Amino acid sequence: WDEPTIFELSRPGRIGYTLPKPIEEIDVEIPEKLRRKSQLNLPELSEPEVVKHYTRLSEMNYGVDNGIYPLGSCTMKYNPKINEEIASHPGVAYVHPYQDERTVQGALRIMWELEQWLKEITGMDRFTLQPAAGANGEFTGVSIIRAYHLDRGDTQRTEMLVPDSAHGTNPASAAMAGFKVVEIPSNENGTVDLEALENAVSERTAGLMLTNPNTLGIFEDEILEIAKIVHKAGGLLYYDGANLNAVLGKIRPGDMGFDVVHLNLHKTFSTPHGGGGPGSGPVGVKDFLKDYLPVPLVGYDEERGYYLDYDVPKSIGKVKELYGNFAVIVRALTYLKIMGREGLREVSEIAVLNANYLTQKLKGTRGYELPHKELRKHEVVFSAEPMKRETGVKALDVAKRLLDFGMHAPTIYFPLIVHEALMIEPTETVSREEIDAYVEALKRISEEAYTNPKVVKEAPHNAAVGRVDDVLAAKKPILSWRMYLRLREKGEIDY
Amino acid sequence: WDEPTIFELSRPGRIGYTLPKPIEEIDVEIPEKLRRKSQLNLPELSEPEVVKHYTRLSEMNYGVDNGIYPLGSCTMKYNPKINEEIASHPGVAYVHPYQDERTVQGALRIMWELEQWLKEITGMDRFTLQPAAGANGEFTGVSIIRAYHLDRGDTQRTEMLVPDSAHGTNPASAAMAGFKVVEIPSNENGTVDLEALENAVSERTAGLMLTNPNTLGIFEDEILEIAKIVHKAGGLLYYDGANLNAVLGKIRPGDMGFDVVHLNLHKTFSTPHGGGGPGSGPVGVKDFLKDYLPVPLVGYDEERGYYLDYDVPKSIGKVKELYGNFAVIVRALTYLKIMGREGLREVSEIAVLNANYLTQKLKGTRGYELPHKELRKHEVVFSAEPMKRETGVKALDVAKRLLDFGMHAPTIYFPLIVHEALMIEPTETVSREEIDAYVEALKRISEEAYTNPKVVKEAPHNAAVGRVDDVLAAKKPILSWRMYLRLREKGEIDY
Amino acid sequence: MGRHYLPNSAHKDEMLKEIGFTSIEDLFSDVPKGMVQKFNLPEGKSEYEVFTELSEILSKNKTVLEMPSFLGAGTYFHYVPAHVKYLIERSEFLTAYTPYQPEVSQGMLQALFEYQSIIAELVGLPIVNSSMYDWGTAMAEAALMSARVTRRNKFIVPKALSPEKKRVLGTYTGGPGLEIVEVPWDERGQLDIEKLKEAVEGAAGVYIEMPNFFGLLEENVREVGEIAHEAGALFVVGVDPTILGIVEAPGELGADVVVGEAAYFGNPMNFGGPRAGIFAVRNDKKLIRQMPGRIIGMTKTADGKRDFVMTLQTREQHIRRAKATSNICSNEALVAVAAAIHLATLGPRGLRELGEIILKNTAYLKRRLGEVGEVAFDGVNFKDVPVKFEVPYDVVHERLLERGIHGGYYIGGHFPELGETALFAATETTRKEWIDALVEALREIISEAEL
Amino acid sequence: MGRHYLPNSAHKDEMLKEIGFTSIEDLFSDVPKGMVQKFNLPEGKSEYEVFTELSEILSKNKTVLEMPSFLGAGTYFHYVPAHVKYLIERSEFLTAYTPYQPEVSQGMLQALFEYQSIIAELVGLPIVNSSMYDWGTAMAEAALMSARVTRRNKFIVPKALSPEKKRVLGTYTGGPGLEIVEVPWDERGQLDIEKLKEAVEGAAGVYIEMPNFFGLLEENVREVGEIAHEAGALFVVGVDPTILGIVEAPGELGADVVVGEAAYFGNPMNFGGPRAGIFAVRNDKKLIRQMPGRIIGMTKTADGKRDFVMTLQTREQHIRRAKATSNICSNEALVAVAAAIHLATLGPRGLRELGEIILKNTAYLKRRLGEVGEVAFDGVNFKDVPVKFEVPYDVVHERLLERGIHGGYYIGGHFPELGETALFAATETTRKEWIDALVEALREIISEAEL
Repeated sequence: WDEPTIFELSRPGRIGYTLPKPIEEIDVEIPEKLRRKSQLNLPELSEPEVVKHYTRLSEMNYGVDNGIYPLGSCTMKYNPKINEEIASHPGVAYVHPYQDERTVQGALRIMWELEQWLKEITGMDRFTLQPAAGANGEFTGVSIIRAYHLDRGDTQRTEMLVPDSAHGTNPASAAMAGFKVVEIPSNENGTVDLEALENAVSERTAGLMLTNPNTLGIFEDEILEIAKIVHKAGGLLYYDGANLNAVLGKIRPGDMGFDVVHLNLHKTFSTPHGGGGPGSGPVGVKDFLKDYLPVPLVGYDEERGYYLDYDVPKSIGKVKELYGNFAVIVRALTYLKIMGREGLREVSEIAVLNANYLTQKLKGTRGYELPHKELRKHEVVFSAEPMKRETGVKALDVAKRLLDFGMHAPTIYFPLIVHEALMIEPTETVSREEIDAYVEALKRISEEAYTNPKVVKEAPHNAAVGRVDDVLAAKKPILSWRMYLRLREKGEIDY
Repeated sequence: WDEPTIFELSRPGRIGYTLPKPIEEIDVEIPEKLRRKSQLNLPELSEPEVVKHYTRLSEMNYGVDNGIYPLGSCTMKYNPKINEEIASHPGVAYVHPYQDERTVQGALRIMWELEQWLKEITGMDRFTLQPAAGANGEFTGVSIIRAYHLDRGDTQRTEMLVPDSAHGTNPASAAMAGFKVVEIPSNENGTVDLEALENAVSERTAGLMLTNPNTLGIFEDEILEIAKIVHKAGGLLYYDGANLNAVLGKIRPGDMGFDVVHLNLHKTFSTPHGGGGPGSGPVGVKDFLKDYLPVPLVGYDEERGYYLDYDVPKSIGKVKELYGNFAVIVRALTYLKIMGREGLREVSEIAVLNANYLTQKLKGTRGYELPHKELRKHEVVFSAEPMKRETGVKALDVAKRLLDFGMHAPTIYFPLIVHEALMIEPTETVSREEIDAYVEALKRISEEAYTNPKVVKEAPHNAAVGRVDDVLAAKKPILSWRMYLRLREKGEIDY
Repeated sequence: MGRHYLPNSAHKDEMLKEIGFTSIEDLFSDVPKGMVQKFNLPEGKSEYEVFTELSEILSKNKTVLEMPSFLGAGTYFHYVPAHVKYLIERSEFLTAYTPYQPEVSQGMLQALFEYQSIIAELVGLPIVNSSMYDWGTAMAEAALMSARVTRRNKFIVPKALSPEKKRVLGTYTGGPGLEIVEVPWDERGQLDIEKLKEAVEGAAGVYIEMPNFFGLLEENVREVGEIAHEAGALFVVGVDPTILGIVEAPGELGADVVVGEAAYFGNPMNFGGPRAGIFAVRNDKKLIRQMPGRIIGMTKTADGKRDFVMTLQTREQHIRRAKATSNICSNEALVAVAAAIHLATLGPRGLRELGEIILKNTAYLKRRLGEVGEVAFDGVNFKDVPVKFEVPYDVVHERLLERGIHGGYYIGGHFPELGETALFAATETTRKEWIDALVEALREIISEAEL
Repeated sequence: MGRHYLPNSAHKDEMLKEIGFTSIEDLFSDVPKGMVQKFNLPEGKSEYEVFTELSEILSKNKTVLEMPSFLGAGTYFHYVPAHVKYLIERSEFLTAYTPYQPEVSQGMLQALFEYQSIIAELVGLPIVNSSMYDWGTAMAEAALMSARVTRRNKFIVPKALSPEKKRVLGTYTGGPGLEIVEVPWDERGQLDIEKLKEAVEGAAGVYIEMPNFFGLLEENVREVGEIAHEAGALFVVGVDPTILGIVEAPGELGADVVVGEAAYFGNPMNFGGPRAGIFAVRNDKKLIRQMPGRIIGMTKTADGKRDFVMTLQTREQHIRRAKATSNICSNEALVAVAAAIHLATLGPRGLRELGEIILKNTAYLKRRLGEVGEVAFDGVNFKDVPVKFEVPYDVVHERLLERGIHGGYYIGGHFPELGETALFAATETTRKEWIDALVEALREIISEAEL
């Protein structure tokens, strides 16, 4: 349905707030030239109206609790409610980050404990919890690699190697840290082409950023060779933890040869994605890199208890203010304590089982092609290229049509090396029936594509709104209500 | 949409729970004849499935946060979220009712404070917070009246007077307390017929149960005469607080002559209705009745602090276990403290303004008749009798058609003295635009009734389901999944 | 204050004008002169101030998270999984009312139907209403219903019954004038069968609990039912449903009516309320017609789709008024839904496991308490264990509290024949270290007292 | 443990069989031998155990509800209305991801568009992205963007800048090799205009804050902007948005880019995170093209209905990869929505009132602290007040803590020229009795120290 914007719901004079009185009615003069004179066009609503508005908006949004959400690469697993309950403890919300460490022993202990779990899970020796998200973690990691080389006087290492199947954040983060990005092609198996890698490494190589399993959901089975090649050239190996859910509790990036790892607490560790954030992207390093981590680290000694350790001599500095997304960290630790050793292992096993179950069930359906190997880890990438060729129905259309079945679409058009990619990651928290229904829907769409392609191309038909015109959005940007009003006034838009 | 029952979602072997281990693996033998042998056919689901199921069910339900909910007599006002936040304090949830009073001073103080507010609001001298709901409060109140007469040796007072416009709970509660119910007719103004009342009172009169304003939303303007007549006959005056929202903070039942009052915290005092409960129905009495109140009361003295007072010599006993719906009580006190004196008065003023605004805007619309007086308090009852007569469209059809506009229906077919009643109570927390839209919808339905009655009679068309067959439900009762399976097996049903 | 909840507060004058009034007082012109009052109440405060004020007041409560507690006697500290709390706080459930309009209330209707269905499986009777206020009022209504069904007016209960429930029963049955007869316990704490036989004649109903007030499993439930039935009385069983994974469903043991407390699932203690009373009956038209409370039924829409609706409303007060089977209107729907969600989460295995854990924890508590006091009866205990001390219990209680432990519920006042006895309770939340600390403390207290 | 989150845990064998595998290990046959490990981690626990364990750990934090605290310096105790918290916890918002499929994500898209729109009104610039990680990273990205836009590599900041932000800026600008130049404050704690003029040549951007790190309103914002513009630099203003009801929008004062902290609205302190960085620019194609972060735009559907979608994605990493305007992917959407809901609740009057209350409470704090210490600068303070003591601040801090009061944030370490100075902060949540107790305690502490 339609919900007006909050500006349209506004009526002059309504109030939705209460505020305590000031301590004393002291007159404070704001310098004339600073005093606000421009209009403050904020909406005016009562609390019941605010609540109804956002309740209705929420009902126009699809989340993990609404059904299957197999958005590849995003690990949209169930977010346990106990995480939320713990995160709403007053000891989380009402604590100031600059409090004397004796008054925040609980918070520091939680950070310290999480670090211990993550170390064992990744095979790394030290962690920072500061990064706010995966990409922030990547930036942290590559900055550490940069600092390491520079610290050793190795100033020529300006190139970061990135496979062509990598997440876009990898090259972007490397570039942000000042590296030149060198792309490594994949081989016919969908994994890193060793020969190309051999040719690419040199004394300019700072490192290689790798996801394993990679974004095709395929395990880089030559990982030990890859590590050898990069290390031998003097580079370091960076692990993009976006796909850790495939090997959680079974295989450690540290054992694969990685020197730096970032994790996504909002993917692997069940913290909610919040419609785009907050996430949390801890970064772990092998011992020889720990002096480069951001400050502060969390330390513990018996006398002092838990403390913030700013004594990191070669630290890269800070990658965000303060200590990280603490409210997310608390949720992840809650999850870990509930799952435990065996639970974590079962997570990856079932995530992988579910993905392969889906792969095998869907495989052979007309119009969808399964490129590269059959054996996948936690996700699989099909190509709708044959369907597009034969019927004109694109991956985008398939995605939109899935919405009509009350299901969320897969990630589409990524990784770039697969044409018309449909990247499906069911995760371990969906049931077999949900996977079966998803496969059924994809099969039905295939049938429709070959018999009645219009119905697919014009999808969605049952979603909150019809297909959204994103080309228009970019051509005629309307990025705030203020812009909208101006454009309407000028008669430039009719919506 | 369709959501299967939780039994249908069940799959053998799934688990959704975690439990701590027992302290020790002690073998305890349950006597053979008590051991469970019958099948325990509970659903088996994982937590994510449980969460999805109930999330989807919730989205198939209409609450106050979804839009206007002008269910007459129910005061479906906005339920402030701060009430919920306070009620979720560990000091509410994790407290045992038998704890030593020194360890529950907070809880007792909250009950004590609420009593002080309610006393001033009603003009009563003492309150019990024990009743779980309005009807439980009515039963408490009439039981007190009964105890009072008996205590005075006045054993002949077996009749309880109840106006014909009263809530059904009034006669039911009186009957439950052992009274014979005598119905008092209304006059042409919709108020108590004084002559009929004079004729009805006698030495058998235990009391009169009255709502003021009454269920038509009309203020009983002869209330002082009514009180005089009843009191003169030796009866007591009982105030049904269902409609207190009309006079909150402006007029006290005590000042109208009432001796006993029950309130509905879930109506007037903004606590949520929970899909039918929990409510809370405190009962207040004038001083001369306080010795009959249920035990325990909450007392305070400086030395002891707050305490539970079981020393109520003539107490009627208990009307429910323990002390009342404490988690509801906390919410009501939160509301009162935020509103304060002026806020409460504005509540009733705007509730009354909204109802009269709606009345005047709707008045004169073809098919709807406004019986009795025009001036209403917090609610108004229209009659769809002309519409039914002229088009065949009934109040029920109007109600169902409103659902199509995304609005909740009024209370219908109540009070019984108005034919085809539409009992509309907007409450003070809806906006003018919501009332305008409601009136518009009712007007449009009137138009439809006179031009295209079918669309109204077959409504709803846009609700989660089409019109529900409640006659079939009563004719072929299916009251549990177990019954359903049995009937299906026998081939007695096809749904 | 409070204007933030009142959208039209800013528009009063315009609205009045639009409908031909000039002031708010015009709307109250029918109120007798002088009746409108200025109230002596505090001024409103900001949400922040009320939040801090009430948080501070509530922090004065010592919770069972901060202090080991062994209180039970009808209220137990069970853990409520977080998702249960989250789900019932969704405003579509929380802020709705009784589902009078089924087409926009299918969510609550189905959830309540599922509650009824789950309880039906637990108790072994197919007809369950969608909740009473609590176990006590459910039992009292069962007594009234027994009288209506049998047209008799005697109701038999165990003497070993919670004082709460006795007083509720007394109040409810006072008006109609039912006679309540108490049957004592035997030397093993079980309902005295011989005494029951003496009392049963002319009874409308016989009530028994599992476990009983002393936490003991009543071993002769089936026999009690047979005695009741032979005398033409209804057999009413009150049950703590957390036991029903391991103990036979009362319906299978002959119960005509089962009552109990649903809030032991899915709901915290909340200082005693809200709760939700279970009320279930046999599939017998006579019983169904006399049953109190709301009932949700399955039916179908005009186009044949299965759905849910309130049904059998002709028993209820809003239709039948003075002749209704009960006055109940608002019930405890949300509490019941919370219980159902918790039970759906437990499933058959979880419920069985829960029962076993409680049984074992109770056994551990009992064994350890036996070291320092006298366990009053022989038998199998579930949650509650009555323990008698040589030292006056108020002294024991006081000394325990000083040590930061909350002891049991003293029952010597209600049952003087038991002397200095208190009920100590365990559940799945009870920790070993709490019990060990309790026993240690009791040992000290007793030896101090002996000095 | 954890199987309650894993519906297929019970079906592994059947599923494997159905797809032609015999064991889970088959699915990992591509993993090099020996790489699969047994981990040295604790066993899983029940939800109840984890709940109590973590609750106990968190209770070891002393919250600002239990202890008057005067900490500010970039993190402030503002009250979050309960409905804001409730709304963002609705799982449709909470558990969704970036709205890649707009047709089923209109709720989050519209909420974020509204956030952008509300911030646009506050800061006086029409283009706002849908959040950065926090103020610090937003500022750092503004520095990088300034460099891209101007093709220069010097960025000018006040010396009086939070050490947090300085370090973030240093890390972000290290790779691209930006030069960061600090301009000192003058004797009134204001940015030294003369020094700025000396430094500005060749600058990519000039950054200033309102209020500045000392809590002072920078009086010459407009002039600073003019100086920047004259030198061909972008003018970047960092703002605490809670001041924008009473202080002019930076966009109106000449800012090209505005950054700030959105989490001051609608979000608790959370020990420092999550936050949400404001990032806004002028309606200038060159700036928009170089802007980091997600942006939501309004568009229409095929049938002409207005709706919302992520737009201008060609700036972003998933399209442009190494040439993206930033690497940001996950942002702080929910934090931003919470801020928007809070701001929609406040409205223009509430925001103005909030600003005035903070201004007055700060003035009270400042006046009272002036009685016991030396307020470092003349001027108008908002929230933070720097106060210098005769007694070493660590002693003051220790003695305050002993009295259950948490003092201010010591800045003498970062700015040795200020000596024993700490920032004390007030907001609308600060209570008179806290300040009075603080001043009383300080008086005692100082006189003790003088003995």
